[in-house]
Amino acid sequence: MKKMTKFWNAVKIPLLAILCSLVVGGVIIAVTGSNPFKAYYALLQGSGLSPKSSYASYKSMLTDFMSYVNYFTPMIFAALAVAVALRAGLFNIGVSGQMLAAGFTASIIVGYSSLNAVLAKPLVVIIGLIVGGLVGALIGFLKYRFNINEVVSSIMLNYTFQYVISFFINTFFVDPVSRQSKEISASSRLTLMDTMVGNLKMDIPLGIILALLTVVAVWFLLEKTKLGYELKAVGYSRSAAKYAGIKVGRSMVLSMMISGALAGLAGVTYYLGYVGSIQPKVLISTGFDAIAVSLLGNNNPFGIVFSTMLITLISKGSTYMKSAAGVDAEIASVITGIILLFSACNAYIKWKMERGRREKTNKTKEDK
Amino acid sequence: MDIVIIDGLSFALPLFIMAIGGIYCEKSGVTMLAVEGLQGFGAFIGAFVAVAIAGNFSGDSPVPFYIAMIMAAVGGSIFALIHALLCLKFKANQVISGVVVNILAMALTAYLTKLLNRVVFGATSDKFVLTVSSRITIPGISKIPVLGAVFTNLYPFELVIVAVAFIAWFVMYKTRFGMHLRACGDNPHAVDAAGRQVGQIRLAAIMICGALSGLGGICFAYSISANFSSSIYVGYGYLAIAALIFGNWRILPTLGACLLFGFARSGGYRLVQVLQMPSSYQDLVMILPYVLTLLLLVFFSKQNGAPRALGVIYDKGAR
Amino acid sequence: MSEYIVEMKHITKRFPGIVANDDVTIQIKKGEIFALLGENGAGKSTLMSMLFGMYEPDEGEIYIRGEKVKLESPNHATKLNIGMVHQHFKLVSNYTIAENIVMGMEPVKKVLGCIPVVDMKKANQDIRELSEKYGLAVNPTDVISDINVSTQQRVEILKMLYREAEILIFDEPTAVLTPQEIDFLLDIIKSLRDDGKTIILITHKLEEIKRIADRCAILNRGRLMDVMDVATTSTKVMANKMVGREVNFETEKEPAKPGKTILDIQHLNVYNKQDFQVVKDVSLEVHSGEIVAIAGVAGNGQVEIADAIAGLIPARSGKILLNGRDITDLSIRERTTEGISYIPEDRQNYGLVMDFTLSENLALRNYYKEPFCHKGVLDQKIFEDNSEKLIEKYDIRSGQGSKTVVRSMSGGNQQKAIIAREVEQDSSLMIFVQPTRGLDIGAIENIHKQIIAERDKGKAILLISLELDEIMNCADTIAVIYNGSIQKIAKASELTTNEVGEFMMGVKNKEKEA
Amino acid sequence: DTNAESSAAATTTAAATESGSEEPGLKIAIVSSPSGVDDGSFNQDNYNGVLKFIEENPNATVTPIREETGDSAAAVQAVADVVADYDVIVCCGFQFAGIGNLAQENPDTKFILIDSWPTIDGTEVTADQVIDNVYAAYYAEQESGFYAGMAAALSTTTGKVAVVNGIAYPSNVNYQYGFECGVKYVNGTEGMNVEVVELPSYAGTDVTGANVGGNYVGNFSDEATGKVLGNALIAEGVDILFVAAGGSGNGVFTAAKEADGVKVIGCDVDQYDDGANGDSNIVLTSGLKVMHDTVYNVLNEVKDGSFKGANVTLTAADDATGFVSEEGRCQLTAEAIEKINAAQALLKEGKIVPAANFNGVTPETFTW
Ligand SMILES: Nc1ncnc2c1ncn2[C@@H]1O[C@H](COP(=O)(O)OP(=O)(O)OP(=O)(O)O)[C@@H](O)[C@H]1O
Ligand SMILES: Nc1ncnc2c1ncn2[C@@H]1O[C@H](COP(=O)(O)OP(=O)(O)OP(=O)(O)O)[C@@H](O)[C@H]1O
Ligand SMILES: [Mg+2]
Ligand SMILES: [Mg+2]
Repeated sequence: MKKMTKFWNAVKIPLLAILCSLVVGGVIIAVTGSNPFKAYYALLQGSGLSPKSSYASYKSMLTDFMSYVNYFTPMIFAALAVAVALRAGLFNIGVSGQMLAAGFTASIIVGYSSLNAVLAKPLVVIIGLIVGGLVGALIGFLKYRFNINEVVSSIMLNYTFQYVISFFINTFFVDPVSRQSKEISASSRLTLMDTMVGNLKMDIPLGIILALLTVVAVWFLLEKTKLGYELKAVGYSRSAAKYAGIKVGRSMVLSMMISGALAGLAGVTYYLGYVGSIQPKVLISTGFDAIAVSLLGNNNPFGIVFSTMLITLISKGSTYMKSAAGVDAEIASVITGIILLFSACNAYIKWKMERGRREKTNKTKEDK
Repeated sequence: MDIVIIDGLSFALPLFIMAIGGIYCEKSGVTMLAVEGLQGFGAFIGAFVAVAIAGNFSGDSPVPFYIAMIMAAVGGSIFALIHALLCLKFKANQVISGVVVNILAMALTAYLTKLLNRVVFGATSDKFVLTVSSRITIPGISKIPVLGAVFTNLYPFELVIVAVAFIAWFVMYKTRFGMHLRACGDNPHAVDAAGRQVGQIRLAAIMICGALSGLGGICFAYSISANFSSSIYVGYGYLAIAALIFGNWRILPTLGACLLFGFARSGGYRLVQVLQMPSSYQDLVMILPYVLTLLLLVFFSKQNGAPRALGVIYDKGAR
Repeated sequence: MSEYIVEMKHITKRFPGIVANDDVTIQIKKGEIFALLGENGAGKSTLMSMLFGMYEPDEGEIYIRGEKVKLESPNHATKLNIGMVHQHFKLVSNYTIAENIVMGMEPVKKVLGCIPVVDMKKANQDIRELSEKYGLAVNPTDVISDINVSTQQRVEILKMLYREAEILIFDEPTAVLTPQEIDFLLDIIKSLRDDGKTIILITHKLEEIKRIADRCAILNRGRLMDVMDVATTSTKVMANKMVGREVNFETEKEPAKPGKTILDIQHLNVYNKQDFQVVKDVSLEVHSGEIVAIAGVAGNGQVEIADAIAGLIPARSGKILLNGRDITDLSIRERTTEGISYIPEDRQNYGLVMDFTLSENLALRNYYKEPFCHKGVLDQKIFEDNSEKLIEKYDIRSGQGSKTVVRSMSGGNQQKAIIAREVEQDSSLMIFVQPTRGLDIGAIENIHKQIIAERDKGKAILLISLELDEIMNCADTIAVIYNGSIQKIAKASELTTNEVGEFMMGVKNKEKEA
Repeated sequence: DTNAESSAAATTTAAATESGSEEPGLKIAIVSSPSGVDDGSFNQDNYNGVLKFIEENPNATVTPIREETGDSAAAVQAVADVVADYDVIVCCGFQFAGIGNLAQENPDTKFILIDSWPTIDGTEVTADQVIDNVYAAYYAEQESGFYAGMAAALSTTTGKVAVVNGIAYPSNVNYQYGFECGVKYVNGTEGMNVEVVELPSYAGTDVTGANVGGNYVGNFSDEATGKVLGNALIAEGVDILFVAAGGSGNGVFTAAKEADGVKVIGCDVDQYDDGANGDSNIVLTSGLKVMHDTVYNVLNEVKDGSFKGANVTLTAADDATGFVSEEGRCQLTAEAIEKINAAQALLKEGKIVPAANFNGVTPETFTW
């Protein structure tokens, strides 16, 4: 019972924020001349959460849902990456760059090799962890050793990766038809693409299993372990953490390393899972959106799962929403923005609610 | 060589004015990651107005250009109100607010550009085509070797930016408002106790940031491609933030950082041409400004520090 | 107009889990020094914060000069000529003294006949004159981050005077000052009163109240206990009213029985961040069962000695031995486990993680050890138990017990939390820096008893304090520091308060040289 | 909206409206890259074909769908999301080449793939590997380039012209080669000596790794570099620039606008509106791929049941390449227009075969 109220207290405010934004978004949709309920329902349909009226051959609600899962898996990792760094008071704005570095490295080492799946897939994950972790650690190290603000170094590295990797792709790995890097081998891909299951052809994202395990692991790490306690202490007060004997520099580097490694996983599940190749000179927005997703999820790993599912639901379903309800995809991004806007006001809503409650209890006291 | 200076300046100065906007905001204690969004939205408004009024002026008239600059500043500061509302009124996390403003600006400008093109101009296009701005060469000084290039082929906006930057510096360091603003970033309680409204000062700072970012945005729109589309402003906002942090939240060093970006960039282009590298090497040279920045920071960053109250939500009762 | 310049009627203020002020009514006459006395967390700061517009009362009314006011912000209070020197100063650290003082009311000159700019030259001049007028010497162009606390406090006072405040609130102004500085400050307060200003003084030091206050209100757990005339009330009565029991002013203790050497500092030299030598060739021994106190005026290197022992700043040269082991190059963590407890001077920045809960803070030294942590995994239950135990044992008061976020606790209770944690470490060496700063007399008595009890258990104790009384009361051996070097080490019994004071000021030493 | 009218269309109008009012019309979706169908450019041209069809068949409906990332896998996913709901899906551009497998699985839906041939399992089809429900069209870019080259050579006053491209993919090399051939043709037939300026530092490397010369920005979306390259060419004395560089081309346009007396030639669609520069306009003409006709024609085939899958390369003989010669949309002299029209007739007859990336002819070996 106590657990329930605790849970309810944690979620009621985000829920309220989401509700408000759906209402506002609905008004916008109505103003543009479409039916908001139909539009929202289409979002669910497009993400495989409710049935469509007709399906292509070999497709069903399940395949849509799998495709949705495939789509949001990288975001879970990316948001976790942001959350872990934030715990230690660091702001990892370089998630996209770390994703790219990890995805590219894994692509050229494993993706273009002829390794069999049993070797290739774990190797991809390991490379993602290592490359992302190294980049993160570098950012942490620059901060710790040279006092270089992590925001600046992340941004500089973002650009650097973007250009350098674009150079290599265009020079060595380009596919002239798609004009992006050659598609990686099926055996190295973390999503089993177009797999026949019964009468269905679906994309089975292996990454989601890893993602859910990681969510639990990160939660455990942050909330239950010595390391989590140390990161939190460093995040709140570097001086007090130092006084307590915590190695502040080491903690910062470590948290950025973990954050980077998670970003690396996001990278491999995106580039070697969801899409299978890399667009040169494009830094995907996942890393930036992840900041908002993480905060919407209250920086809590389980909260992140839900905020990820919500935010990606809107972008994933937007194609079908356009098709079925005629609402432009741009409106979908505006709604996403509004949801984030409202949830940014979490603290305020909470404060208002608490004040309201206090005034009520005061009143009842007086009545007595 | 000249071309390096000319192009470098025309890139560095808009970046600089945006960075000054960021300095205003952060010096007042409000984290500003939304420069990009403000830049984009401001430029969007400016470009829209420029196209809308262009018909009333002769084709070569510079008036729409100046009106566009003013409207870009207005547009930027209005959009900045979202950040202000979230950060000041709703006490939102300033980082998330900044990111949200960026996301929102991206979505809105992309959508509205097409919508306005369709509804207002009856055209189908995802961009506003602007008239290119004329360029000025100052007679006399432009003849000086090397240095003369600074005064050659200037965009008029470069002069505007220099003037605005000077005013911004003056206001920040010489006036009462500037003094209160900087104090807000160090200890807002002191400002409150001194009888000034922290909220109002921060609101002003955020709106100034919006105005300057919008101004920088329209200048970029003019200098890079003489048109506005939602894709032209991606990334420069974060670069401006990097520059201001590199410049340790001070105006002059930030100018240095922006010039470094500008010259490294135009120098990189020049290098490709001089060394006759194949076009694919362009991408490799483009990393020059970023790598240089990192290297320089390694040497010059030890003493840097953000304003003390940066990002801390002001609560007058806090202990 | 009523007889009272300030009236606070039936004020109630609640915070989550606690009633900080409960139906408090005080009335203050124009031109008097009105003292507020109460235990830590009694609600003194809260009450005054409401008078200064930082909080709004949940219930009750405030009248200034007979008029009912709703104080919404410090700004508003300033307009009503109310000024406040806070327990924690409100200064802009990268501004000069003059800039801080004139802020909000800057003198302005016009350049080019029309553009208004701040006239810093005039401001500097004004401040110089103001500081001379009130005898509060400051250099207007010094930057706040470079000056010591007592000067900072003078700046705060000048700020009020510059604004021509008539109602001056001082929240524990003497907590950070040396005896000489305190004398000086009290004189100033008196002369301000003689100038016709009204003064409200929060302090834990009864003799100060006795010396200058006209009336004194006593708060206990948020409730107003009594308001009395200082002239006709003895300090003993005040103390009893406040704590609710007899208070013992003199600390009783057995003579020390020093044992083996625990801490041995040899030729220690320490430089600060600006590469300025702050500790010069200091050698010092502390034995088990002994309290060694370092006496000195603030900023003479005593805190750096403590920091160097604890490992927060590096020793440039010299050696620090603990139980015979050289710890000079060990990490902070290694030193702690070797047996050092440390109550640091700056409790908000070092002693506590302000946004952690009380239970997390009380485990700050032990969280990584059994039983708190088993193979890297924390045991929440142990955290709770530990915290319940210490809260009970050390009477730490807060709104929500173990779950209270430390930031919301009163200054005194924050200090108690640190002391509880550090004393429970059971270390062979305990370093106390200003352990009773900001504490009420009841709490001070308790802590002094504890320090002595620890000594009697055979602990070596290094006590660093700016309060001579505390040093004379507790120390077995006194080392006096001046300008980074030890001037004198002697048995406490062999030194008089006066002598120590002279060594502290560097006077005695100079005579010797002459 | 310029080339949209054709006499062939007018004759079918009556028939179309008649049958249209009885049976339910075609459900058409048009899927485009991030810039959307109202980009005033490539996508728009395709869309115009659909609109024209709908105008004549009011029962038909069209839903424009925008894929937000531009990634090739995401593009295919967007098509997959809606494939069940439409009779015809128009796919604008090479990003959608990956629909091959999807099309095979959904034989009831017709696909029109513009400017690309489909891939099956990641490999591009050969001309005879026709997917029954996919009509895929490449265009003979070298022909459009050829008209542009002629226009440039006939209009230059400095005797120096240049072509700017994005990346040396076959389509871009085709444009480049065609342009060079056009200049060579004018030099030969008119006895002129117009020089095609190439900056060695921007030489392109084609998909086989061969150096093809030309001026390549190295990117399709880098306006800044486009401007630098444009300026560099103008500094060499070039006064006519043929711009086939996607978004990077905008930068070249700006460079031309800022310079005095420099004109550009647009590509793919009529870019006259982009050339507005105050009272003047810098667009000389544009080399066209007449995509709207392709879309329109194929839609009509779908309607009347004559649709057949095909992999084609459309040429002048199909009226699929051209240049802008309408009064008010170009600034060519009447004389120049006449000469180019004459050459166009020869191209249709196959008497002139401009060089293309892989047709065995190079600008050096090109003769007529
Ligand atoms: N209050 C602060 N604000 C911003 N950055 C800080 C702060 N405190 C520390 N840092 C950053 O953290 C880095 C490490 O801090 P710290 O002082 O603990 O270094 P250190 O003593 O060398 O670490 P270690 O204890 O591991 O030897 C510094 O270089 C600085 O970049
Ligand atoms: N902002 C706040 N939020 C929650 N609780 C608070 C807040 N401010 C004060 N309190 C609580 O109110 C009570 C009174 O605090 P206050 O600071 O007024 O005490 P004080 O008498 O000044 O004590 P001290 O002598 O230790 O400074 C304390 O229990 C404190 O924890
Ligand atoms: Mg207090
Ligand atoms: Mg250290």
